[in-house]
Amino acid sequence: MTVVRISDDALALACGADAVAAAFVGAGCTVERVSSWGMHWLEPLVELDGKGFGPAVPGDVAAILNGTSAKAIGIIADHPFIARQQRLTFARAGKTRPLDLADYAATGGWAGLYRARSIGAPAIIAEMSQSGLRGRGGAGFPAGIKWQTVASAPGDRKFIVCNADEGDSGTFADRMLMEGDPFQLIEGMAIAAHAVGAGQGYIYVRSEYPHAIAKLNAAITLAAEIIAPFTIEVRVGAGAYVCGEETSLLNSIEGKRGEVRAKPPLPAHQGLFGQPTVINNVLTLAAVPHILSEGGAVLYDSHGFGRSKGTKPIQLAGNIRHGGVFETPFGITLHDLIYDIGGGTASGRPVKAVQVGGPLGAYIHPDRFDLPFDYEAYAGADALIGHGGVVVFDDTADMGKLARFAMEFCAVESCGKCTPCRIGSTRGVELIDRIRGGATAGGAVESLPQMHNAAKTPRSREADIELLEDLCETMKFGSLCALGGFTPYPVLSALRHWPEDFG
Amino acid sequence: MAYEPQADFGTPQVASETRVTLTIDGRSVTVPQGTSLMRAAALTGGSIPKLCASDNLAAFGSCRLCLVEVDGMRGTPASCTTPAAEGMTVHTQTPRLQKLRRGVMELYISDHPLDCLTCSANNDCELQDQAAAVGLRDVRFGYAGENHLGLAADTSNPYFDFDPSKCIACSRCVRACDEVQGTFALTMDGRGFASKISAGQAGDDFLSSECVSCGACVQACPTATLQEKAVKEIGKPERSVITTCAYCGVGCTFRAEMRGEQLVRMVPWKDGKANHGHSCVKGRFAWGYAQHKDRITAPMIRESIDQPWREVSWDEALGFAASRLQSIKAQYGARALGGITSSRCTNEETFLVQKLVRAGFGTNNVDTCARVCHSPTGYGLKTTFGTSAGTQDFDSVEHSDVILVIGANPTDAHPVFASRMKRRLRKGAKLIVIDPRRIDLVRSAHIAAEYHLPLQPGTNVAVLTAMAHVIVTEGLADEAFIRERCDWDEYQDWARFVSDERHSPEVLEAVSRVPAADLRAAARLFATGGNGAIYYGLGVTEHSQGSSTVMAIANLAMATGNVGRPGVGVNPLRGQNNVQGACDMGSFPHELSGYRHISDTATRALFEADWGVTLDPEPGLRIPNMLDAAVDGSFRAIYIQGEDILQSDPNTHHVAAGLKAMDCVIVHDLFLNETANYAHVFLPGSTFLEKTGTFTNAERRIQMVRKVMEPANGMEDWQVTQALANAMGLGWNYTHPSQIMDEVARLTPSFAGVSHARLDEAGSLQWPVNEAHPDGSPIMHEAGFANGKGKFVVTDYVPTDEKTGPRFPLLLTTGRILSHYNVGAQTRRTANTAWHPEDLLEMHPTDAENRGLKSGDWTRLASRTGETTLRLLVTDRVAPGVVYTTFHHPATQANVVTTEFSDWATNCPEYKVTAVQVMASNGPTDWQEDYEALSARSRRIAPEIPAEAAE
Amino acid sequence: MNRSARLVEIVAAHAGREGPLLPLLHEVQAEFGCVDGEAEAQLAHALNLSRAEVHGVVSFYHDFTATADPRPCVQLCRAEACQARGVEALVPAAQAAAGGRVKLHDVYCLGLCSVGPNARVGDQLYARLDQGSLVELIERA
Amino acid sequence: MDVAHLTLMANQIARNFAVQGDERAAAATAEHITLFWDPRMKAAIRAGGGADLSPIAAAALSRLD
Repeated sequence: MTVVRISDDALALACGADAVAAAFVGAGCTVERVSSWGMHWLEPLVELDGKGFGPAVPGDVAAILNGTSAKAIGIIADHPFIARQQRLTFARAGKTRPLDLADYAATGGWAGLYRARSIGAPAIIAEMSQSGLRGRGGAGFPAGIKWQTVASAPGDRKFIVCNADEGDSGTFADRMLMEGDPFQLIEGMAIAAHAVGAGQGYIYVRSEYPHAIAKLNAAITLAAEIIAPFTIEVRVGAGAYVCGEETSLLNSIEGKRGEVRAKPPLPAHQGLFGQPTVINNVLTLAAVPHILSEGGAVLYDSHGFGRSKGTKPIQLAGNIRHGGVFETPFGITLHDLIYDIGGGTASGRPVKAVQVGGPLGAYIHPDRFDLPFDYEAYAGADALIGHGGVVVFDDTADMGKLARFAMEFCAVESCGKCTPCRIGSTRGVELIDRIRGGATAGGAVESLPQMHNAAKTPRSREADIELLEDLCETMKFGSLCALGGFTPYPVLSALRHWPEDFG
Repeated sequence: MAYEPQADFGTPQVASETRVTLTIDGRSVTVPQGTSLMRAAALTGGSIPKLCASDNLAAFGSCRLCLVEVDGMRGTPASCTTPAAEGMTVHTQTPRLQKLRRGVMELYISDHPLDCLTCSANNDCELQDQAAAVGLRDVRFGYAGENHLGLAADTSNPYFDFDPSKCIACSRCVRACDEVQGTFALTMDGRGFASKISAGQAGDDFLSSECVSCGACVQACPTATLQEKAVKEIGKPERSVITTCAYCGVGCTFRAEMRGEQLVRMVPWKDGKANHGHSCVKGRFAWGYAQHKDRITAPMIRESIDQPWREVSWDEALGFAASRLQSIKAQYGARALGGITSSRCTNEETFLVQKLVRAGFGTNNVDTCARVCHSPTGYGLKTTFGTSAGTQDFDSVEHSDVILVIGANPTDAHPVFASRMKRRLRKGAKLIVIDPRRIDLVRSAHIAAEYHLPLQPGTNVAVLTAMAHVIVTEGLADEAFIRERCDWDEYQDWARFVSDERHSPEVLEAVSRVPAADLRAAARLFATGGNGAIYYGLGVTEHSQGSSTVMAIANLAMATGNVGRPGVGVNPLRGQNNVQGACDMGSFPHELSGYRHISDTATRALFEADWGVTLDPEPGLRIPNMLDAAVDGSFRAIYIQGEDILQSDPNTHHVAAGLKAMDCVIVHDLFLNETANYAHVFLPGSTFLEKTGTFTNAERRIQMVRKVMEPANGMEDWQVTQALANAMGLGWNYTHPSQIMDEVARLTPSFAGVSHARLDEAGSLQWPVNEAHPDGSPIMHEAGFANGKGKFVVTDYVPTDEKTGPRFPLLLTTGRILSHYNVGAQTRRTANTAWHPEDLLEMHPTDAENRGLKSGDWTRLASRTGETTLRLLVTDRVAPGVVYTTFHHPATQANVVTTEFSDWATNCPEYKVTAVQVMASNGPTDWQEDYEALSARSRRIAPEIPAEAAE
Repeated sequence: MNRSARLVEIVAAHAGREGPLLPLLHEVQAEFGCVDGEAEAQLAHALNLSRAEVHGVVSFYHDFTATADPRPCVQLCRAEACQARGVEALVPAAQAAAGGRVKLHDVYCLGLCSVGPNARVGDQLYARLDQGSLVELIERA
Repeated sequence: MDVAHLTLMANQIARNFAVQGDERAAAATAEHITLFWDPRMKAAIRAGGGADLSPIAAAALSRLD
């Protein structure tokens, strides 16, 4: 019996994997549905005896089976896109069936949890600190310190919350991990629970990820006995980007409006339901089993660049030929990512800009493609790594329009609590329109004689650009959370590098 | 006091022993740990711009005007949410901050009307102040952008308007409703730029929402978005006077904000120790009765009650009254005269009325409306604890772990205290409710009673005895406390009594209908759940066993060691603003001020020496006995200050007969009330806004009432009483109420340290105030009980004689609702009628179904005493077999059906238990029609003398 | 079974949860196509919240709607990665195809950012859309 | 004064003290009436003949002098 492996990852499904799988079944094959290797341009990717074929359509079945397919890519594991990676978090990608406990155990699953239980809470936290793992959600806060804070905070109950509200455009690593290797996340949460003394965990997943939700629910049921007495519940978001901000996420789980909370108090002291709470991103928690396996912490620490330790699953997206997830130690340059690994744009046109770090990340000009992937280096360049999404734009992109979109996105997704974000984003959209449409005079109201203090002369483009810069400063330093606070990054970077796109 | 808003420190005070010292703009300041930078800055006299912060609300951090720079910290943290830390160096005014703040303000004003000069909040607007503070000169965005300027105003609330176009989305109103009031009636609707405040759901306006119109949102609003209609009509106040509310026994203090002689608004005073800056719909808004056209401002007399009234001069009215009183006294003796003091009037006025009766009339026939509400409290607590008053201050509830509410409906009758209690409950205290009706506290947003024991009306003693049974038999009593603080022998007698199997919850379930398991669980919780506090109201006292129930409560508190420290105690929730004070002032026929029996020779001698008279050593008549004696012919004249006994006392027919039998009824009141239908002399009274004196609230807190405006009738009530006394030749010469308080202090040990001057200085004092307690006594019985040892009293459950039967199968119990007060004389003359235009009869769906009745139907409510009609509300708030109504409207005359049964010890009427039948009706009863005709007839004022100008 | 009774069942099914409002709202939205005022009030009562609070939550999240829309819904991703892959050029044709029959709903990111433009219909995802396949998708919806 | 009503009142007081035993209850009832009743009430009930008085109430009244 011929065994064919095809991913059941949402992206593979969106690209038609089910039809391909059905065709192989029709041809008498046994089809194993596995996780995705993360080479998205090849999905649906068919694996037969370690060799890959893709992107496959049902009509390719006969050729693949008889060895004549032009879509053959050779041994998948040897493909340069895979071979160049240092996969820790995504070590199982493409190789295991996501909901198969035997597959998971056979690939080192639960070793970290069992070891964690044997070494005890203080040692777990010590190893976490030693590994240098920083939060993968964007802020890059050292996970060991956070856990230590929760462990020593007084509280009747403690919680582990996994932030799986992956809303940034250009990111999908969380989704792939949840769909492809859910036990790894569950194991990471169970270790965290053991470390801080938590009894209950929540995974907050955005409602845009129905497949991840289904996989997680199934995996939690399967793993319930292994992680007991710790329990995990999936909570589904409801269409609010801002709930990726940790405090609004907590409010959302509590059944409240997803408004951002002021900090302090930190969630580590007063988090979910007012109790000490570890809140970490999917990839942070998924890195934990590896770190807690024998020698894992030292190994993890040995990877990376400066204070950015370990590996980072970078997501290559947008107008790129070879899109997908690329896990690598920190330090790689954008140039290498986009050209060597990504193969340039999908359209074949020149790269104009790259947005790193989601909708709140700066647009990076090709002049700066030498920037190494590293928290501090990006911060120094007024940019951010965020969740590691890299979205490539070709030369047809209108950077003025994208700057406007950044403000518009902020306006659509603002929780409305703080003034700079609530009003500023809407004014930002209007102002960019005004600048791009050619500066206009003050409105009818302003020209009334009663409006004595208002400017009577038409506002110049320069004045409006200055106002946009002032607005960005107000939002950046005045906003309560990163939504309003970081929206100026894409806006100002676009304005700085592509002023000609602003009319 | 000039008009200036009270200082706002931005964030609440923090109670911490640890102090930190930091530097703000070069000034060193030391504050409790956890204090916000904003508050710390305010304490140095600085002022950081702010809009969303207020010191009665938790820091929120949304407006972003209060950003500061802190050495060594990244960015510009909000000062409201950043706690002060040792050694911090903070800068609140830097060019960078100024630019940021101006940027924020520029955004605000880009979405705000520009009509400051015609705005009702002009010069009283925090947005305006902050725009000025940050130096905003131009809004560079222009005014053509998206905005909220076209949103329609919601004018549904009778007292305030909501204009969303002026809203800055600071959420202060929402937070005030949540945190301060605890109703959660408001929310932010939508999100982002579209965020807007919503009262309730999409289809709601303020009136239809869950809003209880406490006004906390209006007070919290920094703009004109939520604004009193009165401010819109009149303008900004120019001066303010701190005074005390004349509604319930909570005793809220307010700033009466005035424009000339016109009251503009009542703003709760943040320094008020009873209310801490909060209010309810009555105190805050329902003051319009003071200027109502029904106010009578000229004295009137008539020879007999079938004649129309004649307006006369004060001299003529007082002379007429005095001569009638004197001739009756001459003919029938002093004991034919009597008086009723008002629990609505000041301590000083009350003291004068009882002095007039005792020293002037020469009799102890003086009583007060406490007779019909809290007289059992006086008897019961005096017997057990030695003092006729509650043991705690309101702040005590912050320290309670288990709160037992029995026979009280605080959210309706004592709303400001209820908000405090709810806040404590939201923070984790457990609640037990013993009430026949599912009051709001049993279950309302974020509040849920651990146990609700829905007892059969009239079985309080049975339930409390069963609780005591559980506590004693399960070994949960606090023996150490009892041995140290109480009489051990009496405890053992009591413990033996309650331990008897016939007092077990299982046996008594047949009587009380309270499931035994619930009762046991509730008893265990109360005994073992930490600090246990008991709050009770008229559902305890207004029964045949009222005094027994009060003593049973006291027994329970002592048995569980819950007396003498914060968080515990026995807390009567007093109905009227000064019912505590009226009792303190010697309004009862058997005792002089300070609860000293009239038969005590030494006490009498003290008064006799001071007053220069001889006092009758025998107790006088209580109100119901006065009416009995009137029918009997031995009681013939009465002076009633500020009470409407016809409407408020039970068995209206009997009250009417008593009044009708008298030769001289003098009513001293604001309005021609129902009792005045039977009066011969009407002396116009003054409102609390028009007088100076003191009220004493339910926590024994004596607070100043200050004259806000001149009395409409030309005299404060104490002056009228003095004038009547002088018309009788008594030669009194008080020139200021403070002299009356000095006399009280001189004659009353528990008031020895009280004077107006001390009250002005201290804000308020809780009696006893004397050498042992120079600053008053927030908590009583801390070291020992007033009479040495706490006394356990065996309280047998003696069922009432009022029984249901085939003809009267239902039990009627009565109560209050939030928007009205007592007989409604005031609140019915305000827009509060928007919430409760009539009294309704509540009935369980099963009982309604059996009678074929539905909500809105006219029903006939009949008892053995009488009958009335009112409309029905079908609800499962009441248990099957129980019906409930309020008594706020004279048209309903709920007391036509109540009986003459009363508390065995004090004759406090049994309002809470009446056997009734309810059936369909098609209109008012004969009595209601006759009464309406009588009312109209008795209120005629002679045509030859012009009545007060209409409108 | 009437709506009110069904709501009671839904509430009961989530009885063990702490902070159950969002899961409840999802289920109500799925079952009735909306969370209207009546449902808000009933949930408020069941959870011991105020009506205002529940309304505040419902109105905050884009997944919940006050009225039901019986039309089929096609969610089209308009976020940056799909913009980079040309989604904006497809919008006019998509709108024309949707007309009044299909609800064309903007969504910001479906997590398929390397294979856009992407759309979602129910729980089905579609990637690598061009004008033809998007229009066909809308017409089939 | 209405003697029937006064009798009812006296009996009610007596009934509530009854739990203390006849002797103590009579004393307590007497004391209560002394402390809280107006002279004409006391006079009227004593003049009323005590037909419907409970034994404790009757014993109490006999102590009043």
